Formats: sequence, C-alpha cells, structure tokens
Amino acid sequence: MSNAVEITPELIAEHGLKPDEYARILELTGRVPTITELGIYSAMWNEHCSYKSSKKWLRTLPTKGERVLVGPGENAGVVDIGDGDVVVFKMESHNHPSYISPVQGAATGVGGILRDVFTMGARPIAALNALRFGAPDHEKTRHIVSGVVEGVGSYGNSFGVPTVGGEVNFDPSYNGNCLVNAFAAGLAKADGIFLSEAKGVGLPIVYLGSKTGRDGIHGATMASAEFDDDSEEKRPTVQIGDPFAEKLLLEACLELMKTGAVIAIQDMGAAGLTCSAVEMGAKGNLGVELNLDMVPCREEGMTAYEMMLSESQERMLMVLDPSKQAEAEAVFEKWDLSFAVVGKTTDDLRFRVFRHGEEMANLPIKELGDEAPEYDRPSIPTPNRTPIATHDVPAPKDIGATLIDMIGSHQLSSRRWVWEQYDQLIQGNTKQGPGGDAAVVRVDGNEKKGLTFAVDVTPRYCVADPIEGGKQAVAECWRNLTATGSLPLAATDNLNFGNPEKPDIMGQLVGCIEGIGEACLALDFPIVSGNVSLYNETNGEGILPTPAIGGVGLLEDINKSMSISFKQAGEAIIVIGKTEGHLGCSTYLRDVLGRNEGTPPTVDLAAEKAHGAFVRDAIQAGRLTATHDVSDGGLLVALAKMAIAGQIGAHITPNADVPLQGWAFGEDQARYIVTLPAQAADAFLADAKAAGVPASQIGQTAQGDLKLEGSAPISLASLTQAYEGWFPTYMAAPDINE
Amino acid sequence: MKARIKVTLKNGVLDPQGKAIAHSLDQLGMSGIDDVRQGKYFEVDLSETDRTKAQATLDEVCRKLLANTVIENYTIELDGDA
Amino acid sequence: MKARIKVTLKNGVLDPQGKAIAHSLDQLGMSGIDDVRQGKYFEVDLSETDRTKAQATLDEVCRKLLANTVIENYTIELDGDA
Amino acid sequence: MKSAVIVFPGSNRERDMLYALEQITGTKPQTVWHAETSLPDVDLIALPGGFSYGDYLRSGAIAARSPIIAALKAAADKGTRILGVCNGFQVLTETGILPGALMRNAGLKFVCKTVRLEIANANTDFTRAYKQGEIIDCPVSHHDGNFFIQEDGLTRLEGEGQVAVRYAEGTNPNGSLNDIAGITNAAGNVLGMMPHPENLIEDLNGGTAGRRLFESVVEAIA
Ligand SMILES: Nc1ncnc2c1ncn2[C@@H]1O[C@H](COP(=O)(O)OP(=O)(O)O)[C@@H](O)[C@H]1O
Ligand SMILES: [Mg+2]
Repeated sequence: MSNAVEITPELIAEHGLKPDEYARILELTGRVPTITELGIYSAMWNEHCSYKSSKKWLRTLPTKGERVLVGPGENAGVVDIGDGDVVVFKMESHNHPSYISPVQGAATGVGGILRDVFTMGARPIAALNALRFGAPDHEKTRHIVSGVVEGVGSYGNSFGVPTVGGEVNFDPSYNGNCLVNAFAAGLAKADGIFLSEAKGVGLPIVYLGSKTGRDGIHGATMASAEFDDDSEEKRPTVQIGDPFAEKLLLEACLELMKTGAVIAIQDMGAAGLTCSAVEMGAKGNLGVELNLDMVPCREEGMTAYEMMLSESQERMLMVLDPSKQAEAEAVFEKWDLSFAVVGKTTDDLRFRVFRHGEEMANLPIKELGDEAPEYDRPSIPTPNRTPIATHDVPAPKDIGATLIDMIGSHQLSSRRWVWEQYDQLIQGNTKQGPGGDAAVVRVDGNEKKGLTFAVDVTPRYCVADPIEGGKQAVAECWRNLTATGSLPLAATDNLNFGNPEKPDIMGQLVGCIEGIGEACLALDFPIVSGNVSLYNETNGEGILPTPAIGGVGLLEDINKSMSISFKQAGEAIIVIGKTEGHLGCSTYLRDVLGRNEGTPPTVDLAAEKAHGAFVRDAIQAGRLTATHDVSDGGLLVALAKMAIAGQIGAHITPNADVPLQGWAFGEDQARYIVTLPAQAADAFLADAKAAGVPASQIGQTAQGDLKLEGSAPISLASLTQAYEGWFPTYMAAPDINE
Repeated sequence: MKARIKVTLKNGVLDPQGKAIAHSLDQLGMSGIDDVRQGKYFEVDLSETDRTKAQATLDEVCRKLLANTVIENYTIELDGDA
Repeated sequence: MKARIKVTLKNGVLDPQGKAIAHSLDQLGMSGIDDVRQGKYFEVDLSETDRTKAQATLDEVCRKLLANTVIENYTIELDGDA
Repeated sequence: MKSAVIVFPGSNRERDMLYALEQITGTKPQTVWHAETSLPDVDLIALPGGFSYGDYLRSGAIAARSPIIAALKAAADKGTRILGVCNGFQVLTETGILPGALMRNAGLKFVCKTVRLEIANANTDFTRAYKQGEIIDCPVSHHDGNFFIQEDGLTRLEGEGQVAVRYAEGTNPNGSLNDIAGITNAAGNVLGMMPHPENLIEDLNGGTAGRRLFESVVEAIA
C-alpha cells in the first residue's frame, strides 16, 4: 500500500474520525493528509489515547498528596513508601480484545499493564484483576471465563509476578462485552524513576523488544479492500502475548536503566510506535523523526501505515544517551532482544516518518499528542430512584437456607477456582493472597514493611446512583485495605462505561467521577493513575457503569496484618458501624427476590474515615484477632465468610431493633466485623464509644455451626460446601469455542 | 476410521513457540533452518464408517474444541485421503 | 525447502490433553469418537536444497530438540513427499 | 555450605531460591548464567522454578540444551548435590539426569495451591531432616507437573527408594503416577521435585517446613 491512497469520506469514517475532526486535521496539516497520516491521527485521537470525552472530568479528580511523586499522565503513578522506596501502580482494561479472543486478549492485557510498571523503572511485585462476565447461563459466558482466567494466569505466571487479588462478577449487561481490568504494582527506588518525556535534540531513539508484525491493526481498516489486496486470508487482528519475551524485556530494561543510558522510555501499547513516539516528543516539547526502514520486522513488506499502527506486544521505545550506546547494546544482546536506532529527536516540533527514503508523514507533534481534541459531551444526570423501606422487603422464610443459597450463588461464592490458576506466591513475599479483604505483600528486601492491594466497585449501585456508587467504590476499596490494618495511600481507577455520545451514559460517567473525587478527597486517597474504557456496548445496550478502583495501602509492620478468618472459639464478635438494614440495591433484594430496585446505601465519608481509623489503630495496637469489612450480602454473609475461612462457627444475637432481613442482609456502609478475646471486649467497646464510633457485640465465636438466636443452626459444612461448590460445578462443563 | 487433524496458526499470527525453537536451533549451531512454526496435531479414532458423516463430525469437533478459529486454521485428513 | 514434522506420543505414554478432549466430547454428547491423541506439528523452512542433507538435518533437529525420544516419536515429511 | 543457582532466560523463581539458600546456609549463593560452560566448585547446585524459554515446545526442553548442561551432567556424575525445583525438575528430566517426564497437569490447568506432601524416603541427602512418612503442607505452582515414566522405570524408582516425596492421599494436584512429587537419581545426589520448599521458609509463608530440605543438604555435606 503506498501513501497515494485517496482519502474518501468512507475511509475517514472507517478510521473513527468525525467530520469536524477531519476538518481540524485539514487545518493542522495544511493539506489533505496521506493515508499514513490519517492512520496516525486516528490512533492518537481515538478515545483510548486522547481521553477526549473524559479529560474534562478526569481533571476534577484529586491527584496530589504528600506521598505522591508522580500522578496521572505517566505510564503509572508513583507513591512514596519511605526508606527511599516507591510503589508504582496502575490499572488498565483489555475488554474488547478479551471478548474476541479471551485467552490472548486477557494475556496481553496483563502484559500491557506490567510493561507500564516496569517502563517506569519498577520491578513488578503484584498483579490483580477485576473481571466482569455475562450471566452464567448465557451461552458464551463459560468460554469467556475459562479463557480470560487462563490468559491472565498464563501471562503473570510465566512473567513471574504473583497475582494476589481481584474481583469476579456476573451480570447480563456484560453478555456481549466482558470487562478485563488488570492492575499491577511494582517497586522502585525514589531516585530510580524513569519518565517518557524526551530530552535533548538530536539524540537517538532506540527500539527494543520483539519484532513488529501486523498484529492488532484496526479491524475496520484492514477489512477495507484498498489496503488488503492479499485476499487469501483475512488477517486476524488479535495480538498474541509472549510473556517470555516480556520477562527478557523486563530484565533488560532494569539492567539498562542502571547503566544510566536511558534518558526517556515509553512502552509501545495501544497504537504502538505512533503513540509512544508522539508522546515522548510532545511531552518533551521536541520533534521526532523516525526511519521505518530500521524497525525490526517480523513480516515482509510492511508499509509505513502498518508499522505505525501495529500493536505487536513486548516492545519499548527509548531515548538513549549516545555516549552509553555500546553499554546499552551489550545489555540488549545478553537478553537476546531485537534493537535498532529508529530515529532521533529534533527541535522542530514535527512528527516525521520516513520509509524507503520517502516522507510518509509530517505532522505537528503537540496537536497530535498532549493538545489533542477534547469534548464537553452533553450529559443527563441519572434520575433519582424511589427508596425502598426495609420493612417493605419480605423476610426470608428460612434464613439459614437463604444464606446457603446466597453464599453458594454465582455472585457471592468463592473465586478459588479462578485464583488457583494464578501463581500467588512467586517472589516469596506474599503474606496474604486472594481470599482476604486485601492482599498483603512484603516490601522486598525489607523485614517488616508491607503493601496491601485491593480492587473494588459495585456496578449495581453505580447504575442506580452514579455519585453514591462512585463514592462507594472508593470507600469499599479503602475499607478493604484498612481491614488488613494498612493505611490506604493512593488509588488508580479504571472507568468502564458505555457510549459517551449518549447523554445518559455520559451522565453516569460524570456522576461516578464526581463521587470518586469526593470520596478520594475525604479519605486522603488520591488517584495517581488510571484508564478509561468507553463504548462498552452490545446491540445498543451499555454495560453497567463500572468504575473499578484499585488501591494500595502501607503496613509499617506486616506481622500485625489481619485476616478475615475466625481464629478460635469463645472470642467476642463486634460490629463497627451502624446497622440500619438498608436493602435498596442489595444482593438480597436483587438475587434472592429478583427485584432490581431502590437506592444504594449512602456513603457517609466522615463515618468511613472515623471507623476505619478506629479499626486500623486497634489492629496496630494488637487488640484484634480477625477483621472483615461488610459489603455485598451484608452482615450475615460477612460472618459466614469469616466462619468458613476459619472453620469455626459462632453464636449470634441479631439486633431486634432492625427487621431480621435488614439486619442480616442490609448493605449499610462503613462497617467492619472484628473479633477479639472475650475479656477484652468491654474495654474495646468503651474505647469505641469514647471515639464516637458505633460498635456493638453481636455474639461470640464457637466450635461448630453458625447459630442465630431464634433460628435453626446453620451447618458450617453446608455453608462451606455451597461457598466452594458453585464455581467448580459451573466450570465443569466443556469449554466450547463457538 | 482414523483421521489426522492439523491445527496451525493463521498467517501473520505471532508464534512465540516457533520463534523460541528456531532461536534455540540457531544456538545449537544447527544452521540452515530459517523458520519454524508450531502447530498441533491430533490422531482421532472414529467409529463412524460413513466418510461424509465423519467429516462433518470432525469439522464440528475442530471448531468447538480443537482449534481457535480466530487465530488458527485446521485441516482434516481422513484415512484414505491422499 | 519446506518440511512438515509430526511429533506424537509413544504407545503407552499418558496423554492428558487427548484424554481431556475425549472427555469433553463425551460430555457434549458427540458420539462416534473413540479416542483422541494429541501431538505436535511443525512447519520448517530450510535453506538446504539437497533432500538427503535436509533429511539428515531434520533428523538431528528432531532428536536434539523437537522430540523427547523417551516418550515421543517423530515423522518427517519433505516437500514433494507423498 | 557453598551453593550456586543456574539461571536460564525465563527462569523466574531464581530470586526465591537465592533468598532461601542465603537465609538458610548463611552464605550468598553464586548465580550462573545458562550460557556459561563451567560451574563453580560448590556443594549444591540449584535449578530454580520458572518458565525457561516460556515453557515453549516442552517445559525445560530448550533450557536442557543450554551450554551449561554439559558441566551440570559432569557435576551430577561426580556426585555433587543438585536440586531442581519445578522448572528445574523439568530441566533435569529433559537432560536425562533424572528419568521420566513431566506432562501437562491432568486437569490441563495451571495449579497453585498448598498440598500435603509425604516424605516417602527420609534417607536421602535432601530429606534426612524429616521423619520417614512425615506429612507437611507445601505449595505447588505449575502447569506441567504430571510425572510419567514407563512401567519398568516406575518399578525401578519405587524399588530403589528413589521416590523422595509424594502427594499425600487425596491431594495429588496433577495426576502424577503413584502420586510422585519428587524423585532422586539412582546415586541419590540429584533431587527433582515439583513443590516449592523455597517458598516455605519463614512465618510469612505460612510455614517453615521447607527449610528442612535445605538443612538436610547442609547436614549431608558436613
Ligand atoms: N479474579 C480474581 N483474581 C484473584 N483473586 C480474586 C479474583 N476475584 C476475587 N478474588 C479474591 O477473592 C476474594 C473475595 O473477593 P470479593 O468477594 O470481591 O472480596 P470483597 O467483597 O472483600 O472485596 C478477595 O480476596 C479477592 O481478592
Ligand atoms: Mg469486592
């Protein structure tokens, strides 16, 4: 394909460019763009790279804090954890590719986020994954679950990072559009952070990693006959991950960074070479000139267009100090990676691309990159719903049977089937992997210090009330980190929504961001990185708004971290926070009674903060033996999970002031269940009172079953069987491709 | 009846395994090998004796279980085929 | 020159993949398939043009790397073979 | 005790192994890159877990053709203690230093969990700090741990006491023949095992039973 292709309106549309955007292109270019240029614009100005629909709102998020060294805008956020160490983390989606090809889509999603982290100079130490699938009985769901989990596992396991937590949810709104949000965190030295901003004119731009093929080049453009006279076979647009190559790339990059040769570095993610080169130049206020003849290619006859848009994985671009080039080459060779000098920085603020001596593109770099278009899309706030009173929701006939049904359901059952396919232990620092409120990982090389990680969001709340839902996502994540005893430091977000061109969807986005911002501010939990994924729709139906929040906490003494399991019989069980029995939008209402109604619980951020601080202090003072936050399913579900985890039962007296269904399954926020030695209970309750934190003892742990005063005992064995049983039973059927 | 099925990656799809193998052969000093692509191979025993029916069954098996048709092609060879 | 290599498990060697496929077929109610054995398939490009030499090279490639001869057999087919 | 850890491209538990060896022996192990052709004079050579060469072709197969392997074979013949864990075990079978093969897990899935391990032979240089028949909890984390060997080989392994560790009843995670989790060579100086003792050495790991495997070697060479 030569550069002489005629630019037609169809072609422009196929590149996802709107007429007004094309008008702007004509103005910026000063002429009709070449096909290569059109491809470059489409890549840079699409939602994924430019954040054109969300930028305005993202700017409202709190991103600063005492410990924040690098906030949003780089490959990942950087947060100070003391002793000269920093934690580097981010979350990113790979939704669409994972639906098309679950194994490869999920794998390359994990590969991409790991690359974001080590591009900054950090060694990845933990991975998490937030997964949303369609209804379990939808014909494609099982195949997608099976493939996504395999993909997530295969990449992280081979690369050598422990996968220590995540979420799995099912909802029909994801039937045609699963969500795969991958989180990764790494460890670096505060003085060893690398950024993407190019510095210095005339310096070599070096390509490192796997060779470039025709992977992932836009489906729409590839299908177009003008571009593809090779008619034998429609080329798949799926990228294949090569975790082995990525592991080599990691080691090579970290070794190279130590030599002092790296001036700027940027991984090639979405829109590969285009995006990485433009970002490096634009951020550094420099021009970039690329000679594509030097790019290591896997396939023959690749055109400039294809090379600029290829999404081949496991590749990096860097600006190197020319005086250290020989040293750098020795590292590349040791790790057997392809490398080449493919261009240089210039002072003309132009992005120029050459192929076979011909100039294929010559564009203004700032307008492509950090000055890309931005929209203020119309939005309609989500209408208020009618609240539901607790006593208007029927009580279960048999509370024990209902609990067993709930805990054995697709929503609340154990995800062991998933995480047993993930290496949770590698690197030897995992104190608590999946199965608790947050993962607990020791800071490598440090005797006591630990980091905690969690990802959370409750989409059914977000759809009912985006602002409260946004707040709740942050609060739950913060609470999960707190429940292990850690101090939440900062967060990353992954905003998954439908089509932003629809005002109601835009209203969800705006509302959720508002709630997230408010909660982050109130809880001192700044957003330091993130990712937006829009147009998650099938047949015109958007997914539930799903703004996933990933959080990181710090434990000064990892030996004091808490887990959720009951530790021994005879201990006091205390609930922190008020139980009012809020059942609107609850799991009980939706999944047991089949009613998708009501308003979500309100999030009282001051109460969250106070209750969290009280629990954290108690943990750090060594007063508690177990802690668990109360979320989906309410108090009784949380108690059951603590009992199952410890294989110890309890005697509980429900609070008679609240209808039983509300007491058991209400989802009031800002609550924790804690256990402690019985003789310490009174002093603890007195301290809570003094601190203005609602706390009440609801019973004690006991050998045997889970007993609620006034109901038949609920068998611990049955609970365990139901809880562990759902996933393996569901996945036992064969995995069919189509 | 016996059948042999080959599943191969489509053109242009990255083959990390083939790449690693070719590289290893190079390191072992076995020159003259320019490229290796790895696929899967299946030997199937069928009780079906009707060739047309056997072919249809195998086709379904390939699409459902043996090949990921987004990235792979497959070919079926029944006993007696060339 | 091009060559195709098949690597198959020896008789009596356990084949977890084949077994799992057969089990899935059973669950899917796809009757008529009695047994599945999974092997590997390679497509190799050689710069060698002499068939005898190519055969010898490939034989070495198989013995040294592509097949674990403790548990696997291999067959080589050069372009132009039946 | 002096030790060395061989690192292949794609090894990923070498840092775990280096850490465990240093913690337990008090001496920093040497790291040996796969492209080298000689091994230092040490008491124990460890092959770590991971995905050497991405586990492409067959787990351990490409690593087993590395330049360092000739020296490894010579060390094995000479009686140097060699420990291969997980991918290290796979490399040892691929080199022929240990018999058998590690096939895909029977469930076809990667499996990471704690299993119960029975010390099937407490008379080896790697297990002497355990009691015969003792059962410990130990993590596994692998995709290809399904040990297979032809019948005569199996008879020999069992007859000669070469099965060092076994998955305790009901916990075989991968379909291994006779629940085999780890075997030694006939001379007893080489152990290959799928479970990860190097991830079971301090309280943070939820147990310390893995230490004794390394302590056994320290004792054996003393
Ligand atoms: N995809 C996954 N990968 C790893 N761990 C997971 C995954 N999904 C769930 N988990 C783990 O299972 C446990 C229960 O998850 P969840 O019910 O969402 O916890 P919570 O309600 O406390 O946030 C958590 O420890 C979580 O980290
Ligand atoms: Mg959660």
